[in-house]
Amino acid sequence: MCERCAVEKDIYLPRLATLEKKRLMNPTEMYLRLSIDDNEPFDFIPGQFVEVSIAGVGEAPITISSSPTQKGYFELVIRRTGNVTNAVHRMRIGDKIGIRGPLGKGTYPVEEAKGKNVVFICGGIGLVPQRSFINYVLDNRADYKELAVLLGTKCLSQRFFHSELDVWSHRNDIRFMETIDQTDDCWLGNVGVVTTLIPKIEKELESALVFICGPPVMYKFVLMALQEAEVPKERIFLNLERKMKCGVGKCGHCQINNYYACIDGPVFRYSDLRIAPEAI
Amino acid sequence: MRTVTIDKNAFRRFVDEIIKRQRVIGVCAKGDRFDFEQLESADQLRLDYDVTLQPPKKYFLPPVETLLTFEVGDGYKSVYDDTPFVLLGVHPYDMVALNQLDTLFTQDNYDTHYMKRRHNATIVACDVVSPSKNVFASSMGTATVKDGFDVLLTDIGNAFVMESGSKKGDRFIAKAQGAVDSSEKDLQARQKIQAENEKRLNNHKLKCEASYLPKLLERAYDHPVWEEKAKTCFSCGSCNLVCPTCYCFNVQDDVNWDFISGKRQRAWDGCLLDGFTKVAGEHEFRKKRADRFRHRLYRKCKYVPEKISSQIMSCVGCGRCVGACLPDIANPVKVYNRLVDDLGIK
Amino acid sequence: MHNNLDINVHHITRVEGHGNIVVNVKEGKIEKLQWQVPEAPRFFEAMVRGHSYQDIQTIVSRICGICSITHSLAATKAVEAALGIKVSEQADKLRILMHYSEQLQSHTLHVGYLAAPDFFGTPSVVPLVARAADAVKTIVKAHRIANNWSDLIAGRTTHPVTLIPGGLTRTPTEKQLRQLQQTLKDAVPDLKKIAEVVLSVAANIPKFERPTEYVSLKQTTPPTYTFYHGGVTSNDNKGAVLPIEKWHDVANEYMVEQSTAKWAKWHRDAYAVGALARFNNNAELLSPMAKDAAKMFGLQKDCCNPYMNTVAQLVECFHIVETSIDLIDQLLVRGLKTEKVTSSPKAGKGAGCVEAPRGILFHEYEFDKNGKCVAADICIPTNQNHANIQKDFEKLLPEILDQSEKDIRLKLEMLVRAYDPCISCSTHFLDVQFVR
Amino acid sequence: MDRPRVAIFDFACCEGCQLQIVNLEEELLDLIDNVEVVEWREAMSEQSREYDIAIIEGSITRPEDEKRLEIIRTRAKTLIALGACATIGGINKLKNNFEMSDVKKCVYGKSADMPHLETMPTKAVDEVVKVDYKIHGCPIDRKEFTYVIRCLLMGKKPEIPEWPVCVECKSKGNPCLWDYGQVCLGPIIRAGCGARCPSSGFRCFGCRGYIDDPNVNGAKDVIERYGLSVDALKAKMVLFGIGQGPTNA
Ligand SMILES: Cc1cc2nc3c(=O)[nH]c(=O)nc-3n(C[C@H](O)[C@H](O)[C@H](O)COP(=O)(O)OP(=O)(O)OC[C@H]3O[C@@H](n4cnc5c(N)ncnc54)[C@H](O)[C@@H]3O)c2cc1C
Ligand code: SF4
Ligand code: SF4
Ligand code: SF4
Repeated sequence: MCERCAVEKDIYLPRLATLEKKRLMNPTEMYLRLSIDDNEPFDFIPGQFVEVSIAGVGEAPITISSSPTQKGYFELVIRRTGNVTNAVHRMRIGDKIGIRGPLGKGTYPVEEAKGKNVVFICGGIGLVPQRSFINYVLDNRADYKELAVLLGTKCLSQRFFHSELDVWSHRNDIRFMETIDQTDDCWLGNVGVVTTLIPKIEKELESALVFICGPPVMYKFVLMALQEAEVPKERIFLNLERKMKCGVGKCGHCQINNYYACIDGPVFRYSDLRIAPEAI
Repeated sequence: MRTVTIDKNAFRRFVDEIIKRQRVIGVCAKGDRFDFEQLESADQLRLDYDVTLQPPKKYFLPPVETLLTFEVGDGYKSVYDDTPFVLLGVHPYDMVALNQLDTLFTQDNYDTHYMKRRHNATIVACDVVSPSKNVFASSMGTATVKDGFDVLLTDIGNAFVMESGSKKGDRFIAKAQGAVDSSEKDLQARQKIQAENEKRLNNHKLKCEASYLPKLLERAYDHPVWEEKAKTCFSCGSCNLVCPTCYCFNVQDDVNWDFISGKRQRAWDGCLLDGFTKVAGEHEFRKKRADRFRHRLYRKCKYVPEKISSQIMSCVGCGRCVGACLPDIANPVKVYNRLVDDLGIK
Repeated sequence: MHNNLDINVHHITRVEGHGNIVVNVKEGKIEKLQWQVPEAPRFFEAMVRGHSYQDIQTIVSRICGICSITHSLAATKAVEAALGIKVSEQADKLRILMHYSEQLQSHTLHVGYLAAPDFFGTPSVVPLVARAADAVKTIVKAHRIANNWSDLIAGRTTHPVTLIPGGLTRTPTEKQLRQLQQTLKDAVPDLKKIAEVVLSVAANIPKFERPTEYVSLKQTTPPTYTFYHGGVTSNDNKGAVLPIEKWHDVANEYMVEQSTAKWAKWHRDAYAVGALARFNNNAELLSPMAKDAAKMFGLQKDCCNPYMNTVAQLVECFHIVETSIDLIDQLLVRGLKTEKVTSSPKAGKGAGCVEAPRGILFHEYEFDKNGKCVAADICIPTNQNHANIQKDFEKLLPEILDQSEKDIRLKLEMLVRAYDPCISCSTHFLDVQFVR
Repeated sequence: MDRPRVAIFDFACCEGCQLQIVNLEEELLDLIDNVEVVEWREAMSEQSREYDIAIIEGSITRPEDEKRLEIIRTRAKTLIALGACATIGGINKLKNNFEMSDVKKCVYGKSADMPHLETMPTKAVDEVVKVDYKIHGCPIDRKEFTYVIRCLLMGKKPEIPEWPVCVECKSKGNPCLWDYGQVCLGPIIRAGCGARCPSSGFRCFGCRGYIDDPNVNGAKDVIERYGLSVDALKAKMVLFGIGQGPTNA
């Protein structure tokens, strides 16, 4: 047998994690807190994801939502959309869940952003992956300059992380702004799509690194608005979601032109995507 | 590493000897075509074949393969296929394809499932005797092969020249009764055959150097040829499935009737198939046939070669997709030549 | 003796297709006693019109899932007769081998899964698993062997895909045939075991007799216990054999007042087809093991107990296996060749006939010069048995009227099931009334 | 796990699909361990009105069948259409090429007008009631059947191929039958059968129905290239496909 085969781990083999906490945050999103069973390291950089594996059902790529500054466990937020995600929602505290990862080499530029303004633009569940870096910045607040978070939600019933958002909106070291797409009687805040908030953060946008994550339709409009605000492509980062079957750069499903979302991403620098028309 | 000559009868006896000890897969006739099959006797072996129906990749990335088994709540176990085997009669272009897959399955993340099979194989490549109807390996620079194989056979008339390409190949050759070190004359005969093959495996002629294709494609993204060709594309994936360098796969779980144990399998997939990029919420990133059609031809001659920094394209010119495509649109040469005609070489 | 009895078995179970039994006894007098078939008619003879001679067997195979190979063979033979297409000896032998596989499939299914529960007094084969696990396992094994055998020669277990006018699309390899032969040899002890189990409950087979005309194929050159070649005969026909083109003279379809389905008659007012008919007409040609099996059960020529049809099927299983082992030898000795099959359209009319597991089956087609079907006529075994079932009922019921309602019901149902009716394939029906 | 109650019903069909369930052999016992079969006329005498899953075999060809099916639908939580007759109307739909009066006269002659011979143009099950899952094929594939049942028991949506038969045919290494002069429907028919027919040297005649988005342009082009008439292809497509979109294209 070949030496390398003897030492290399099976990249398709999940390790086990225990479900420690779960909470339904709105009708479709479930918050989960997990800890890895084995003693091998589980170190990750914001933006990395794991393949959540339910035996007999399959796997789904899910970005780690907690910050690496929180040790001993990690958090996921999972929207119920199909087989795997439904099965995760049915899991009970103490159950074992398969985890592969952390995966993804295209992470948030934690180091590069140091000393700069950082702006997060999130659409709906797009908050979940960005939250890892947002909390990382908050935990290392002195390393970064201005911090702004824009969040657009489709309707009030889909809003989540209420208390966390509440804290953010009361802290003065973070500029947090929120809008709801459709009017709702008991909503007193902004109404409209998330792009309407962009002109309001002109100051923060200056020399900032901007991070975008949301549903496929959102990217085009946010990028247009950023272009208007003259943010150069080198400073824009997109968190892209694609179908994935392996998460390790083999199965081909997540390919965006020449890139693999799983290994080259899921976080991409916009200027690198020039030759990837399929990205947006 | 040695190069020997063995006469054809001795070679047949040699193959029969190996069959007694090991699993030997070789090229056999299948109706009026050829394919790799497990040999029961050396008489079945047809090294004069034109092209096999399926590329040899299936012995390393099988059409369906169990990756792991599981017991609910009790974790997962890797499943490996550990039987050594000899793969006899791989044509140079297919060998080049395997070399590329080797890189792809070890790059970034090391795929132990593919690689264990790879290491269990002794690959005996062989120079082409009868070019197939659609082969264009000469255009792609894959009509002959210099490395990757354990042994390379060349039919020089009444004998084979056998060159070892690895330690495994050395051991293989050492067992061949009646093999003698090749004479200068034999080597020259071989040289002549290979030189001829480099020109003659060219039933579709590419109008530019193969290494120029990535550059050409850089300018061709919005060319009308994609829409034009894809109009009649069935999205049947045949072009993907017969290709020696296509390696995309799907993964699926199934449980046993105890609903506790089960397995996770991967199966060949194709980027031409509808739904290949479909995610929850019915969003599909390459929904249009033309987008998928273009993607394959970009993968072959831009994305993959760039990914593995290869001067050789990922279309190795076997011509299988040409014959497999019912509406006759899959021929890479026809598409690339059309682009050369329209866009010129810059 | 029942003075009043009302039995209404709506959609009799454990048969293929739908059939009803209606019994109405008032003050000791049988007012109504009917065997009805309310199956939804499917109009195959109309549907095939306009289709190419090459597609006929694909369509009519769907007449019946249990005897799909038989229907395909009968249709293909008819098409070949109509278009004057010749079949090679190898293809002919392979087809017979294919046909045997379905006979074994169907017989083991009927004996093991559908009829056995009656002998053991259970409502289905499921509880039998607990009662006679070993026997059920053996049946399952034999059934699987038959299915794999069909897969190999016919391309599928049900609805064959290797049959085309002129031959077969594919020839199995010698290795595959040799393996099949070994499997069949190994299956013999299993068959014996099944026979012993059935023998152990044979006392539950009702003793009932009614002199009956039995119609089946008969092959004289060479003399063969045939399922595939030959002409039509009956025990009333004094050994004469009718060519199959004359099948309309045999299956005289007629109507009677109380009737629910089209009936058929030849020399008498009803006749029976099936394993017992074949046995009664050809028993001396059975293979040695089959003869032994018949002896085990005391089954002899001229048996006219319809319940014994199940036993005759069991006997045939031995014949099928033994004969197939031999047939494979014949194929292997000749050496298997890949045959290229071609055929071209032409106008013509032709009939094809084979024995379905449940009796003789006739197909007839007419084609125009483009090979498009213009007319079809199909006569299936179950239809030929309907009248005979009714006649059996009429003799049986008075004989058992003193038994409990449960027993009467069971005996009537068992009788229907003994004919192994495949009602879904029934192509013609008449006057069905629902008694609710 | 609670064993769901399953009832199997048949309408106009050859019952070959039910036979495939019997043909599961030993696996049938696994099935029965996990579900409670409360009604299955072909194999057992028990009958029931209470069930969670109804499996429907056969197509709908009489008004009274429509009523019976509607009642079954109201009783069942999940309804599965089993086999081509149920999923796409199957071979029975060939009847729809003709006037019903003509069909009856052709088969029954003088007796054609008898009331019990009433027949209507064939419908697939989903043309009458809502169908939750379809198990395709004529007959169904046993492996796929058990896979779907296991998925249902796990509360998982089965992954039924969206791709055409050619994928499986090519995976098996078959030479394409078009090269041998056969009109094979593989490129437009849903996979899942393991390309059984082409693997036996017989063209795919489409028993699993069309894929979601078959390319009619491609089909036309291929016909021309192979020197065939559109009628020739239509005749083949019509075997199992009548009433589906591309047939009339
Ligand atoms: C890098 C990355 C990070 C993600 N992070 C999150 C997250 O934090 N929270 C969250 O709720 N969702 C996240 N998603 C989306 C999530 O992976 C899908 O919703 C999920 O895979 C759906 O799987 P399913 O089995 O429930 O659905 P099904 O529709 O039953 O899935 C079928 C198959 O399609 C694939 N698939 C379907 N939709 C997607 C999709 N949108 N992305 C990738 N593969 C898909 C799955 O791999 C699955 O095997 C992320 C996706 C990616 C690519
Ligand atoms: S083989 Fe031809 S028709 Fe099929 S997907 Fe490829 S390009 Fe399209
Ligand atoms: S793209 Fe076609 S010609 Fe090129 S390697 Fe693949 S199958 Fe062969
Ligand atoms: S034989 Fe049929 S299914 Fe197979 S590749 Fe050809 S067209 Fe497709």
